[in-house]
Amino acid sequence: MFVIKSPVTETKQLQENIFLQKIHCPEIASVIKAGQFLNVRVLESTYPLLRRPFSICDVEDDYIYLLFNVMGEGTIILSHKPEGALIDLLGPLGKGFNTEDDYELAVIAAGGLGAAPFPFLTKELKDKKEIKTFVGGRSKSDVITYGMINVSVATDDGSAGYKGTVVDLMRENLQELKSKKIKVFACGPTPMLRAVKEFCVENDFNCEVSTECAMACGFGICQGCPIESANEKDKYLLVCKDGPVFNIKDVML
Amino acid sequence: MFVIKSPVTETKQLQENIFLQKIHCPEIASVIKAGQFLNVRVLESTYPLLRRPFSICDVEDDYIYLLFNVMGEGTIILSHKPEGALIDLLGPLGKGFNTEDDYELAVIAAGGLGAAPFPFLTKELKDKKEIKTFVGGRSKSDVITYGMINVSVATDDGSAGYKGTVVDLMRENLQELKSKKIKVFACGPTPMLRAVKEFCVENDFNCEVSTECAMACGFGICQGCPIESANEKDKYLLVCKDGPVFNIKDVML
Amino acid sequence: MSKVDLSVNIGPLKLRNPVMLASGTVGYGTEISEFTDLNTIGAIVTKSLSLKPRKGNPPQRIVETPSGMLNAIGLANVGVEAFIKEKIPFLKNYDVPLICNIAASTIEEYVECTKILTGEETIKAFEINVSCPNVKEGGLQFGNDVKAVGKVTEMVRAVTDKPLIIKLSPNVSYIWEFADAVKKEGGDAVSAINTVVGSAFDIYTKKPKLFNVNGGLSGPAIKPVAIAKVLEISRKVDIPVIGIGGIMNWKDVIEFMIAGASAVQIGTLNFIDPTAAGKMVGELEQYCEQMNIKRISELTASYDIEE
Amino acid sequence: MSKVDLSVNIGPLKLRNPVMLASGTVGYGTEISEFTDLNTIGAIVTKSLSLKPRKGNPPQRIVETPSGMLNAIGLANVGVEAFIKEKIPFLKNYDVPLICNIAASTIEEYVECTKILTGEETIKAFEINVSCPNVKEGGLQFGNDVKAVGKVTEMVRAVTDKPLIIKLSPNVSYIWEFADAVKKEGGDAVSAINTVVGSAFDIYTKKPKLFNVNGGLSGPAIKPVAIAKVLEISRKVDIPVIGIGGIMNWKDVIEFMIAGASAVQIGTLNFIDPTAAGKMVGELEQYCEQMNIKRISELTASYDIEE
Ligand SMILES: Cc1cc2nc3c(=O)[nH]c(=O)nc-3n(C[C@H](O)[C@H](O)[C@H](O)COP(=O)(O)OP(=O)(O)OC[C@H]3O[C@@H](n4cnc5c(N)ncnc54)[C@H](O)[C@@H]3O)c2cc1C
Ligand SMILES: Cc1cc2nc3c(=O)[nH]c(=O)nc-3n(C[C@H](O)[C@H](O)[C@H](O)COP(=O)(O)OP(=O)(O)OC[C@H]3O[C@@H](n4cnc5c(N)ncnc54)[C@H](O)[C@@H]3O)c2cc1C
Ligand SMILES: Cc1cc2nc3c(=O)[nH]c(=O)nc-3n(C[C@H](O)[C@H](O)[C@H](O)COP(=O)(O)O)c2cc1C
Ligand SMILES: Cc1cc2nc3c(=O)[nH]c(=O)nc-3n(C[C@H](O)[C@H](O)[C@H](O)COP(=O)(O)O)c2cc1C
Ligand code: FES
Ligand code: FES
Repeated sequence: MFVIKSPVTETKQLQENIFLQKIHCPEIASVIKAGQFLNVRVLESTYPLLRRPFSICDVEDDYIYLLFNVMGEGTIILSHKPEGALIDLLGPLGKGFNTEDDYELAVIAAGGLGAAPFPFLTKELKDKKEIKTFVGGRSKSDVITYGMINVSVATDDGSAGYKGTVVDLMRENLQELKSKKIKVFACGPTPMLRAVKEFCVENDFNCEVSTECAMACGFGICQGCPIESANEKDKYLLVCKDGPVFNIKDVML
Repeated sequence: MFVIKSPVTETKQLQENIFLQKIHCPEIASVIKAGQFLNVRVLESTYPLLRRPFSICDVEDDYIYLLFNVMGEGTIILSHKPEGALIDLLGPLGKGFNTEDDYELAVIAAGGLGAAPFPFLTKELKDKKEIKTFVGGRSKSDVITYGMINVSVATDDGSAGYKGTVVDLMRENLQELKSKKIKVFACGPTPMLRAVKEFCVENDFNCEVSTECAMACGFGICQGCPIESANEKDKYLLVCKDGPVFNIKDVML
Repeated sequence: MSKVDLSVNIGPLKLRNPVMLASGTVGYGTEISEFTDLNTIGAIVTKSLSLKPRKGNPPQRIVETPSGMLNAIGLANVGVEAFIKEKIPFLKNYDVPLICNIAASTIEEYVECTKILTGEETIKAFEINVSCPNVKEGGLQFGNDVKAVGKVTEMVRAVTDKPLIIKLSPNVSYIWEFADAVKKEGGDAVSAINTVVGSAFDIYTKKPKLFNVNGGLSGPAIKPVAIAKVLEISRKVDIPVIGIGGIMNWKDVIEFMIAGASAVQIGTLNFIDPTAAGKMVGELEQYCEQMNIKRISELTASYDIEE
Repeated sequence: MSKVDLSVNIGPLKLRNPVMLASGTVGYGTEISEFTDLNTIGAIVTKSLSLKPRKGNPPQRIVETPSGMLNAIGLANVGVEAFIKEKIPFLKNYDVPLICNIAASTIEEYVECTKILTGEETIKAFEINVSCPNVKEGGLQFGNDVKAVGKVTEMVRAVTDKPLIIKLSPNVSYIWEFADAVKKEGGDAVSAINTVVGSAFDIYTKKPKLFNVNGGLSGPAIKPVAIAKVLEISRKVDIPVIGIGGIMNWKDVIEFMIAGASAVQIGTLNFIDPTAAGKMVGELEQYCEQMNIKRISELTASYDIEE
């Protein structure tokens, strides 16, 4: 783990409200894994006080990428960082995706900003496994396909691709998914993750989800980010340390 | 009085730590007088929470100038404002210098950042009165002569001009000062203002000083900026509203 | 005409909207009237008035803190008499409910001030400041003593028929006990909260930054504390609450109302943006429309808490 | 060797420097040890331990506020037994004084925990948390009741000879009364302050942002409050004070010491910069050198206040 100030080298507006930020940070680039995250201090100030967690979106040589949408004060400030500005990174944090299991087809399911960790996962997987990606959003402008391959799109309002949720779309493709040994990797809002879990349990698919939770520290010292364990009664796991990626068998969503 | 967001058009580093900022603000430029000030919100954030008061340094057509040194969080942020950034100004505030009195020679005495209001005062006076300016600082690098005319310099360490305080230097020039009907305009740290007051009382010089005080509002509603009245016993005046410029006869320094 | 009814009742006091200007943060209305049309806001509360004029504390009176500020003004005010002569005439020009805030060192002084002021037609209600932490000889003991607060309420109640609001100190173990005492003694409402006691030192001179040593912390830093206090009163005592503390925008107003406030007061924000309070009224209306709320008063204590 | 003596005494407890890590903000030291060399800091205080493991509150447990945060963790901890078995062995690797913080729902539980732990050689002192506002069945009544705090001190004192620190709640009218009770009952020091009660609501769902409704406010927002509390105790009661609340840098440490603290604890800052506490020690030394201070302990209660 590092606490390190690294320079922003590029901030690109991918879509309305959605930014891709490139940061020169060889220390983290060389060790981080898909599904892990960074906790970012956007200003050296007492407001915003806490760091903001962001998934690692991609890694390219000595550079790392964050993909974020502008939510509030923190992400506004981040989106305005000029080239060369230093940002204070804490990471790599958490457990990433387990890509080593026994499966042929990696099925990626992303809802909205849930796309963030998948460009890097795609890169890690693409020489080893077949990949099929399902991306959903409320509307066309929420759909992020950056850095992903073999993508099918679903939108709630039908403005792009299939009309319905990303899980509806996966259901439509059930036969194809059943034809291979698959593992599902999902990230998105909690209601979506619940639907993914239900779908995977029904069909006995192995599945990992990347979860979210309000965080203070991001590395296990504040106990701020509980998620209910599915295995042990009356026990919480920590999203930041035990996750953010969990096998759906291990947590209650 | 205006509360107005205006664009920074230039931020120039005059000396180490000292910045001159040009702002396009016709509303304020057209009405503000030398010695008045603005209360500036440096960020739309809760930190820093309060506005920061700055004298009007100069006015040029639709533009106003602030001269400031980097003290803490607020001035750091201000000094980093890129061209085009909007800053939130409240003003014009307070009472400016009274230039209308009966005198031939305007004697300006500035200590350190006390130079701030004088480029504008010089501009207001130079066609009407003779001007003699005394500028002091601890050391050469603290001496600001920007926008002033007919300047004599004093430094505590003798690294530029006369070795001694600005008031010592005025004392050296006492004969010249006594030869005309003069009015002294002074701005600088409180110990300097006290020395100026003493000097002017001794010699029966008419004198106005620009004072400073921690402020919250800047326009008379918080009662945060008291200065003892010299005329009424047990009464405070407000630096922001009754000042910041006072005749030395009217306040206890 | 708007589809949303923004009016609120604070006991017998009816306001056109819930946005009031807090005591000590708008003087007597003169300066702020240049920025905010007083006719558009809910009410204005005067700087605390005492029987005689008060000079206030020597400087330094103000210290900035992270997302907050400390003040130790020392209740500088013109006194009741000058207020009537010099300040009320200006306020008569506006159609805005005027609430007189009173601070005193003894119960007798509270009563005396109220007696003098209650005859003034322009004054629509009283807010009794039992909680100013800056006056050494008075204030604090009242604010921290349930019996004294009850007593002040009772005695002032006896000399005025106008709506009577008691402004409570947050610097106590259980604020609801104070609200309860106010209710029992016939007070119409409570304001919560006044400032939180705080202090700061200069690390080079080792002197307190405020001449008075302690000051009152206000601003967004204290908002969570104020919300908790309003909620505590709202859940325990059946009395209207005016929510105060760190309001920076219309969202904060809504949050206070949800937590139990019938109306709110804007304090420190007036120093930072003297136009803000006036602008909020329209934004509150928009929120109500968006949320399909017909009367803003429905929001009061509308918290959804699982028991 | 440094020219400045950074060591401090908190009653019988001697620390190599005044910078401690606060309870609940460093777990049991494992994670923070990756960032800060524990051998360089003054002491480490464990997350509050209870007799049995505690699951803690459901999410959401954390809310950010202006220059602060609310937490309602609900004292999630591994329990005394697992602490001894699983956590102490790791801490034995370091030469850092270990202070065990204990939270309980009854006086008996406090006593029981202390009895079990006092035999552990690694534990150098106890800090009794009487003030955690998040545990509904316990905690709060102790923290707000002078007699209960006195009683807990007395009972725990009876079962341990190790230095005994009582961590006080700021949510009371007069914190010095609590410090006084601790002193009378044989406590060696007090820690001030624990978090300030606060709350926050979502304006669209009208639900409290924290599952627990109320939480504890920490971070720079509360620093002025903490300074005032430390000063209050320091001026009224002759007992060592550990200053806590909103420390963000070495300057804040000095400020707390001037206001009366013998040592300090770093809390929320550990979440933001887990390397900060370690770095401060050198900066404190520089300040002392610059100010010509031979022993940092001279700073304690060195405030220059005109009476
Ligand atoms: C492990 C993890 C990975 C993430 N990865 C990404 C990513 O790659 N791209 C992206 O755009 N966003 C991501 N997020 C969400 C991102 O952290 C928030 O959008 C961001 O904190 C918003 O900050 P803000 O100041 O702009 O918004 P504000 O709304 O002003 O502030 C956000 C506040 O809410 C809290 N908060 C943050 N997330 C949550 C939450 N899920 N539930 C409740 N409170 C929360 C924060 O602690 C903060 O105090 C991730 C979150 C987590 C936990
Ligand atoms: C009427 C007036 C005119 C001024 N004009 C100028 C000018 O033209 N150029 C310039 O460089 N500076 C000027 N100053 C001083 C300037 O306001 C401060 O330097 C500035 O506020 C520093 O802000 P900061 O955030 O950088 O520093 P910080 O030290 O981080 O913060 C300053 C804090 O101290 C308070 N403060 C500000 N001034 C004082 C004071 N005199 N005594 C005690 N506390 C104070 C502020 O309220 C603020 O909270 C003026 C001050 C006043 C009152
Ligand atoms: C500079 C200042 C002066 C104040 N003076 C008074 C006062 O005279 N009487 C009073 O009842 N409250 C006074 N207050 C308290 C405010 O009315 C309000 O209760 C408090 O500031 C919290 O609200 P805020 O955070 O919005 O400022 C004062 C507050 C400030 C900041
Ligand atoms: C997330 C969190 C958990 C805490 N848990 C405990 C605890 O278990 N026991 C305790 O005595 N104090 C606990 N505290 C209080 C801190 O030890 C400290 O008193 C408080 O946070 C103020 O200091 P700070 O502003 O530096 O954080 C906790 C604080 C936070 C922020
Ligand atoms: S965010 Fe602090 S423990 Fe997970
Ligand atoms: S700064 Fe508010 S009255 Fe002067």
